[in-house]
Amino acid sequence: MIFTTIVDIAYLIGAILFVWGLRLLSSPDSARKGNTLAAIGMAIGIAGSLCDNRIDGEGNYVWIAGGIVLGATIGWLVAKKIKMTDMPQMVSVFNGLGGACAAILSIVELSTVSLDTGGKVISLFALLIGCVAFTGSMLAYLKLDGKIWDSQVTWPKHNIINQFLLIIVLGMFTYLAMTNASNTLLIAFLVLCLFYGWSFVAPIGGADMPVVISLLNSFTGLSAAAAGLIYDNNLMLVGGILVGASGTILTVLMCQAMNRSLFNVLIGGFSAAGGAAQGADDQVAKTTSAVDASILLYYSQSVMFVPGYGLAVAQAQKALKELDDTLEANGVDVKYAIHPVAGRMPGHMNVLLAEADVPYPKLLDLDDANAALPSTDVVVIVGANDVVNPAAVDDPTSSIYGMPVLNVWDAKHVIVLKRSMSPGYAGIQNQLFFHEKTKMFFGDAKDSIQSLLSEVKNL
Amino acid sequence: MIFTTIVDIAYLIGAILFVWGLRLLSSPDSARKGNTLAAIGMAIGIAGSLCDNRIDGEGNYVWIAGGIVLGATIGWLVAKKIKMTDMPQMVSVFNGLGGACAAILSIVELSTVSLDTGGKVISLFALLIGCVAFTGSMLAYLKLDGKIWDSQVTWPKHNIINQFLLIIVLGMFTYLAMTNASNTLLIAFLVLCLFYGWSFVAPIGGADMPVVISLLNSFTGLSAAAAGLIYDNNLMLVGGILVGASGTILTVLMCQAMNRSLFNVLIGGFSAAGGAAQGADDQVAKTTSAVDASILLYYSQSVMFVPGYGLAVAQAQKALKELDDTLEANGVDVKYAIHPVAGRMPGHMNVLLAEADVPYPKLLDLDDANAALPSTDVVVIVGANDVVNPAAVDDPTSSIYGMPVLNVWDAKHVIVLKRSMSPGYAGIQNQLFFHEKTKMFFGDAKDSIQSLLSEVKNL
Amino acid sequence: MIIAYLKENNSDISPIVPSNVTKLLKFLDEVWIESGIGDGSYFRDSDYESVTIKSRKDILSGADIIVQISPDITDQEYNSVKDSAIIIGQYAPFNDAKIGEGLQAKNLNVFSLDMIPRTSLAQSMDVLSSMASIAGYQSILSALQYMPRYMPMMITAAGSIKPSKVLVIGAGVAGLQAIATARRLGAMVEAFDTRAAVKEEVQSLGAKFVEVEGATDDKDAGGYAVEQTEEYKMRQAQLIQEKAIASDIVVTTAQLRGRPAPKLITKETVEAMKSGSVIVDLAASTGGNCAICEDNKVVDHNGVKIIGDSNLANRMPQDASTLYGNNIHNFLKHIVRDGTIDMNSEDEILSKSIISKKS
Amino acid sequence: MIIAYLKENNSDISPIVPSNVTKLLKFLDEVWIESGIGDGSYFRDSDYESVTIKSRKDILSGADIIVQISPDITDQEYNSVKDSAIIIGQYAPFNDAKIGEGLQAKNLNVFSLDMIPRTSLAQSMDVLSSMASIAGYQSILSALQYMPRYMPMMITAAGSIKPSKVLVIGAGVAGLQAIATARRLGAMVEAFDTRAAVKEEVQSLGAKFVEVEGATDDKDAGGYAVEQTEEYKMRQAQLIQEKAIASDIVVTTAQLRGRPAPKLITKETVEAMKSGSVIVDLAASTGGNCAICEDNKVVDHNGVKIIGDSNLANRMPQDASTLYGNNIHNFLKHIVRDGTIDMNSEDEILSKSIISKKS
Amino acid sequence: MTQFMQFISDNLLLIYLLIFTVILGFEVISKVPTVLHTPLMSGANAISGVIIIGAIILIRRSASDDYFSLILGAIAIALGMINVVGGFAVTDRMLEMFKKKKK
Amino acid sequence: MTQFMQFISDNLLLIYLLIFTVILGFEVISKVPTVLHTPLMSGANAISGVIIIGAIILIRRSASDDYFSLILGAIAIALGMINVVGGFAVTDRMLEMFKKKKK
Ligand SMILES: NC(=O)c1ccc[n+]([C@@H]2O[C@H](COP(=O)([O-])OP(=O)(O)OC[C@H]3O[C@@H](n4cnc5c(N)ncnc54)[C@H](OP(=O)(O)O)[C@@H]3O)[C@@H](O)[C@H]2O)c1
Ligand SMILES: NC(=O)c1ccc[n+]([C@@H]2O[C@H](COP(=O)([O-])OP(=O)(O)OC[C@H]3O[C@@H](n4cnc5c(N)ncnc54)[C@H](OP(=O)(O)O)[C@@H]3O)[C@@H](O)[C@H]2O)c1
Ligand SMILES: NC(=O)c1ccc[n+]([C@@H]2O[C@H](COP(=O)([O-])OP(=O)(O)OC[C@H]3O[C@@H](n4cnc5c(N)ncnc54)[C@H](O)[C@@H]3O)[C@@H](O)[C@H]2O)c1
Ligand SMILES: NC(=O)c1ccc[n+]([C@@H]2O[C@H](COP(=O)([O-])OP(=O)(O)OC[C@H]3O[C@@H](n4cnc5c(N)ncnc54)[C@H](O)[C@@H]3O)[C@@H](O)[C@H]2O)c1
Repeated sequence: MIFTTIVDIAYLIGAILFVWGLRLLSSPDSARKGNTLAAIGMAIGIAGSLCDNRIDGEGNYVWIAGGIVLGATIGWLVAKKIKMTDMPQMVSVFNGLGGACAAILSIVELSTVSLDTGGKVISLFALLIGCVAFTGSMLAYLKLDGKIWDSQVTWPKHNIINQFLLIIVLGMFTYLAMTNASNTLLIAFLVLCLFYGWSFVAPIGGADMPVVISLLNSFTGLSAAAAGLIYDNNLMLVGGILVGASGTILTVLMCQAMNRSLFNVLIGGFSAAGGAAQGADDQVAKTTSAVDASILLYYSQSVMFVPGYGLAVAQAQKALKELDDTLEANGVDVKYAIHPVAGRMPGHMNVLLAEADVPYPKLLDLDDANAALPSTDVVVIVGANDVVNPAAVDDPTSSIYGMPVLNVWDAKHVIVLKRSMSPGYAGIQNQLFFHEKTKMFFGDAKDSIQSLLSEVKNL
Repeated sequence: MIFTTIVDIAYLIGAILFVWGLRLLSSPDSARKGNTLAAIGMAIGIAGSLCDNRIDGEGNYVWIAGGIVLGATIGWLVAKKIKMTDMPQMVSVFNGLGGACAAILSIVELSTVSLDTGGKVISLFALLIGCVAFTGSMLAYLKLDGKIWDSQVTWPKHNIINQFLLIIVLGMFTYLAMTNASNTLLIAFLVLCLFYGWSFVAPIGGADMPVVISLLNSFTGLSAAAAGLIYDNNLMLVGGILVGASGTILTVLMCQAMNRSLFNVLIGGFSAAGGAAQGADDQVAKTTSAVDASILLYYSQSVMFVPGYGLAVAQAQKALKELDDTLEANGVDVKYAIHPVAGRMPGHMNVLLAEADVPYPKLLDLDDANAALPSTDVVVIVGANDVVNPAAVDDPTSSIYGMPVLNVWDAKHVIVLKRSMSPGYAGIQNQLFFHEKTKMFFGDAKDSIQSLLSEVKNL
Repeated sequence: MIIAYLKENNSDISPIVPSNVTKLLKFLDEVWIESGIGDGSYFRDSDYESVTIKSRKDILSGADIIVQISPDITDQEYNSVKDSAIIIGQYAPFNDAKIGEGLQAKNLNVFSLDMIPRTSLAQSMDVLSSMASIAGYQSILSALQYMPRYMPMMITAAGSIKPSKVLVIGAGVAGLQAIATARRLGAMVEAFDTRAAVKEEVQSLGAKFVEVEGATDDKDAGGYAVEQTEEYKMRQAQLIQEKAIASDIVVTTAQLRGRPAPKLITKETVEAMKSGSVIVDLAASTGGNCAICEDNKVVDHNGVKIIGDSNLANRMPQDASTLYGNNIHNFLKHIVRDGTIDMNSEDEILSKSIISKKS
Repeated sequence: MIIAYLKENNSDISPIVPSNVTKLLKFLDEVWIESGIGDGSYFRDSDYESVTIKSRKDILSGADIIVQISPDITDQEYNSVKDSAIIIGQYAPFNDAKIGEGLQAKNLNVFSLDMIPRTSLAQSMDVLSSMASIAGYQSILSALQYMPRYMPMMITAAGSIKPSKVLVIGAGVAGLQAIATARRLGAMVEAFDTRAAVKEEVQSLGAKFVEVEGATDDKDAGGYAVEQTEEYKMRQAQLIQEKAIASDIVVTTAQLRGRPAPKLITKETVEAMKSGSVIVDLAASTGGNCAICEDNKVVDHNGVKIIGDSNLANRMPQDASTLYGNNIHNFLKHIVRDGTIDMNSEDEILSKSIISKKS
Repeated sequence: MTQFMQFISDNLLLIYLLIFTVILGFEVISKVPTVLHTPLMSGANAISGVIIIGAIILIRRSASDDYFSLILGAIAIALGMINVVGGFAVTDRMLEMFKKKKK
Repeated sequence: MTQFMQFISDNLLLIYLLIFTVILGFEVISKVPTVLHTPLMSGANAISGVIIIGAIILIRRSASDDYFSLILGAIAIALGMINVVGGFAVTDRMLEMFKKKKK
């Protein structure tokens, strides 16, 4: 009895650690600790399940150990070897495997145990979403990894086919739940579900994959919860529900961050260019949010502000100085790159920055700035345009070709604060805005800086 | 059966509304809606309890109706009639009544039903904390309302007495829980608990009362939860626990906002001048917090800043301008009163404020400022001292007697930002700091203004 | 190629400063200067390393590129100039169309720096901008030399001093710099211009823009102002009258290329102004924006001082020389390709600044 | 009582401005002025309403209170002064102890405004402060009149100009104002003073305080500086030498009451400074802080200009007159009680500023 | 001990619920701005008036001649009701000031 | 219907727990900054690997000759373990960049 209770308490602690871990995971400072807590929770849970004396059976610990060692080794090696940039794909694969695990459990359950209707519903549910999570995640992985292109897996009227498939899936689900169906039918259902998962993800645009992965992740969570009901295990139940709920919210948040609705992502599909501004030649400029930009700034070593005429128009010099102060207080090295013709009169930027009391040694002129840029983490362009136009360097047809400009693209990241895509004084389009390192942050420079400031202060 | 389930669902909805209401209550935008949601939850819960068909008995609806009508009427009238400034006291009273209610229920339960040990423990717990919440809250009310002074209710070595009392209380608790004790003993316990509640609050400083009320409030929550266990009612249980938990966190947050620990508040107690600074002749200067000061500023019509040398030392001019801007954006009329000798050189304040781009028409000289002060809501003195010293007007022995000063005491409220009680250039004490209209806000002027600023922005 | 710099006789500004030399030698063979070229701008001959000191005569006859500020080469001297030589200076052909013809007649290669187009690319060679910028800064400082009052507001124990009011008419390069300088010193600044785009620029410096409705805009005039309608001029003159009367300092910079400067401050306006006020007229050389202005003089009209000075940069010769020298270096770097100058190049800067080409 | 103001002969500043008159008439019976008293400060006689214009002779013989700025009443004129008359001026008795005795010998009632104690209460009458404040402001402006470089930093297409460096020695009233003005114009400012308390004040204006360890403090000297030890002076002189050499403008304001000004800038220092730099010496009248300084002259020493001017307030006569006039009004309002002046009052301000009392 | 363990195992879901409710209570409040402290305290206080349900149950299941329970119960109801109604009403009044201005 | 109602009343605490867990899941995530989206997703994914407990239970209660269950179970364990171990490890690597600073 006492031992059982201890196992129960272990599960309880595991559940609390899950909650706590997730909570810590949602703030940059504590995220790593949160992950560790959740992992400890998982370890406790697994330990609990290994010695739970309510499970009567023959142990078969060898099988268990084999599975655990094999899985842990593979998981560990893959996680350590994978490149930083490939991580999102990997998460998708992991998630798919989790789904597969759920599907296997439900298949075994459905085919070996005789269940009441409730049990069948739950098991079928776990089977369905486990399968969808599995094949869906795998396709998401292939897409993200660039192994498969959208066009290779979509058919005409794909969305209608998907709706049709869904109806069949739900019909079989109901039938199987009501009757004691044969294993053959079960296998058919399994295959159908696997296929549906694939087809479900197929039409969704490559850029939207993270959203889909998050959604499939919350599916896996729900299947785990369902399995928790089947095996009467509170930890699985709570953990699964938690992941289901937070995964759903996370999916919604991710859509919001891209300025789209979930519906839009799933059905509207097909847009390879989520949340971007369209350039002249159908080029796409990426945008960023105050939060992302502020984190980038906060966790960087060196930041270079590039003020331009927009700084003067917005009268944002004092706000900029405050952002500077705040970043410096957090150990970021902040400099200002002053282009000789920035603004509308000689020394325009000097006047403004002196007014804001920016110490002179922080102001770099063109040559010093260009020397410093390659080792700069983040460049923030505050209402400048012509003075950071790469056309001056690489487009001999441009009217400013030959003018020395700030080579901001040498830095690791470029954030551009301006109100729109409209050109500067010289009236020419700026390719910098479409550069792979560049993120646009639209809005009046003063407002933008102030929102960056409050985000940085929140960190 | 169905009806019972409906009642259960009603309770469930009530519980969800409580959670949701509390959640909304914690953001200014939605707080009012949150309160309404919680109230709806309560109404649903009460309705549920009125028709819950699991309760068998004789109804006695007349008694119920009587109590409800009486209580609702009184509660409503009091809430509507009370002055804005008396609300914290009222919350304390309400809380006390809730505690009393819990105490009554447990007394009835303990004296009429025969309970097992578990039931007894729970009932005694509800009785204990209900009583403590009742008398404690009442004393808190009397203190806050200025009806009782700390010195009237404290004895020498009060904290030791309290610890002694606590031991007796716990001892009796254990005894009563173990045995089937007589009603007399029960009454003795009741009286003891009531007394302990009073004695518990007695030594705690007047300024700390809000913290204590919050703590007692979480006690009431716990007693409601205990009652929920007794009556096997999930809504009471969940609602009570919720209040218990959030009340505790709130208490901790309130302490943090005052820069003190809960332990310090409860045990360190005894500071008759909670958060106040001692003047030369045992005079007491009142202090204020960033929140209170910011609310005062935000909801006023007209604010006058009085800058002095401290503004220059703190280099707070830009922060001050930002506070000005933020207040103006919220419809507050902001002016600056510039005393001719403020600072350390002629025109010192002008130099600073020009640097911060304060428009000239906002600067009032001595005569204009003194004319405007009587119709000013709040004066914020930023590191000035000699130039606002009433001794120049009313103390013929003072070395500055006869010097024209800013008559800031003509305004409705005065907030003084400085680092300590130390005097200014002339080296003389300033009676303004002990003026009834004056609140001190200690700290470096720049830091203080920045905290005011962020609070105002939060509003 | 040999580049040679002539000493200015009417100005303290030098067309070359010591730091230019090494940079010039990167693409030119020799640098010659006239002795004492930097005297006015606090540079001694010895500060110029790696140059050859030559007489004016030698320079004229021996150099491939001859640089001067204002064109003071006499007709006789022109005859001694090398055949292929290129002369660089500020000829202001817009003021006198015959200048180009005269030079052409002498069959010379001449660049006029004041013809460099005002594009972003050419800004580093734009001497008009550099000098105008200094003039704007100095306009306020020279006004302060005469003003008997404080510029900033001062609330002191001995009384409160109101901040001075400064009115800037014409917010081009010089005007903007004047605005910035006056604002720095704590004045209340208002500014006028006929070009609508300037409004935002004026405000970006924290000054107030005084608007007269109905200005003819000029987007296509390449940055130079165009003449306005009569009715507009009248209403503007009225408003300026009012604003000027209320001002302690008035700075006027309104110029029209190749035309006399518009008269924007009348005699009556000056007479209605507070005694002790100062007007700085930067358009003095083309007749002045103020009716009573005299070029290169400080006129005292009933206690109001009118400073007529079109060459305020001369008040700050060292930095003026530095900027001027850099401008010329940048110009040369742009036009000299592989050691020669292609007079037939289609480059906008080069072709626009040529006012006479050897045939 | 009749108050009368004498016209200054050596200065443009007037001891009375038009706005003083009505305020004076509130507690005095008549206000007399000498004709042309406001000429230098841009006030005409007609601007002074409700005054009586009198000749100097009439004033001396008829007024109860005679106000002047610098004491230029001759011994002969003293004889014509009314018996009970009170004379107000700046006698600087700390520079010449015999002055008081002389006046006493003539049995006159004399207030010297420069003896008013420097307390918070007396600040509104403190002419030394008002004039020093103007001098500080003007010290930078007059330096700029000669400096051939930009004050603020300018990163322009024609090159980057570094901000000027300004060194202020002696951060009293004038020094602080000089700091503020230089900072406004965008200079990098450093300041020196022997009094420790000044450090915070200097920093409160955004300038850097250059510390020489070991200054003798002076808390009890009533705001005036005390003489420092030899060793300290040496180390200070060294540091100043270094800082001054790096500076474009040096402003010195260090004065010791009743003693010659300390020599803080040596000849060698001046010679090591950049050509074109400017030194403004406000202590010129007591010998100057700079070795080469001459009072009321601008000396050019190898391209470095040394402006010796102890009366820079005169460069801004109108506001100087306004402040001076207000100071005197405040002083009178303080000492005149019920229409008379009690020469035996124990009031600190009154008793300290009396330098001669009728026996 | 065994008894206690037994109790835990018997009421496992209840304990989960309690703990999760506590966490939820913490979580929901943890980021409240200081100005809302008082209204939040007041609102929480009104919710703690849920104890009134206990009083209703008490009276409903009392015998109609058990005046001890009935009277005390009615008093308890009245007190609880003051807490509930007064609490929510006062909170609402406090929160009125937040609607005055819009940013 | 009755059956369903019955189910609700029988599993009331479970339903409370589920709903509160869902609310908690929402609440805990609701204010996460965008940069943490991916690590959070990854962390949540690792937690969803809790399904492995099901696989363990499955094997433990299978007969030792029920190779169908055993083999599938072992595969399920392996897959789940990859999810768990890989998930937490990858998340940890992603989060490395955030540990740099302390306020
Ligand atoms: N320095 C001089 O002496 C001088 C004199 C005359 C001309 N110029 C010319 O001016 C140009 C200067 O280059 P620059 O990079 O400083 O400026 P720019 O190329 O004119 O670009 C300024 C940018 O600021 C943005 N902006 C304007 N108001 C803003 C606001 N309130 N908030 C945020 N962004 C705002 C505008 O984009 P949105 O509208 O999309 O916001 C615009 O693209 C050069 O071409 C130069 O040749 C210089
Ligand atoms: N204007 C002039 O020309 C001139 C010249 C010389 C002397 N004075 C004299 O200076 C005085 C000026 O009066 P005042 O009211 O401006 O100044 P004050 O009387 O000297 O008082 C300044 C106050 O600011 C506080 N303070 C200093 N640093 C601070 C910081 N970082 N943050 C917040 N508070 C700070 C100090 O209190 P804590 O230390 O407690 O913070 C001090 O009480 C007059 O007595 C005047 O006569 C004026
Ligand atoms: N592309 C570049 O980088 C660059 C370089 C230098 C100048 N510019 C542009 O060229 C413009 C002209 O420069 P500038 O300073 O040599 O101009 P300018 O000296 O020719 O004229 C000065 C100013 O006076 C104004 N003005 C003319 N008549 C007026 C009147 N009647 N009333 C009021 N104002 C009047 C003009 O609009 C102009 O702004 C500048 O504003 C600048 O934007 C551009
Ligand atoms: N109470 C008041 O309201 C009031 C009014 C006016 C002045 N004051 C005080 O009186 C002080 C003196 O004012 P002042 O401007 O007339 O002083 P000052 O003209 O006598 O001297 C100017 C400054 O030079 C400094 N100095 C002297 N010898 C020096 C040396 N060897 N090296 C460097 N610095 C040296 C002095 O310390 C002083 O700060 C002021 O700082 C002020 O605080 C107070």
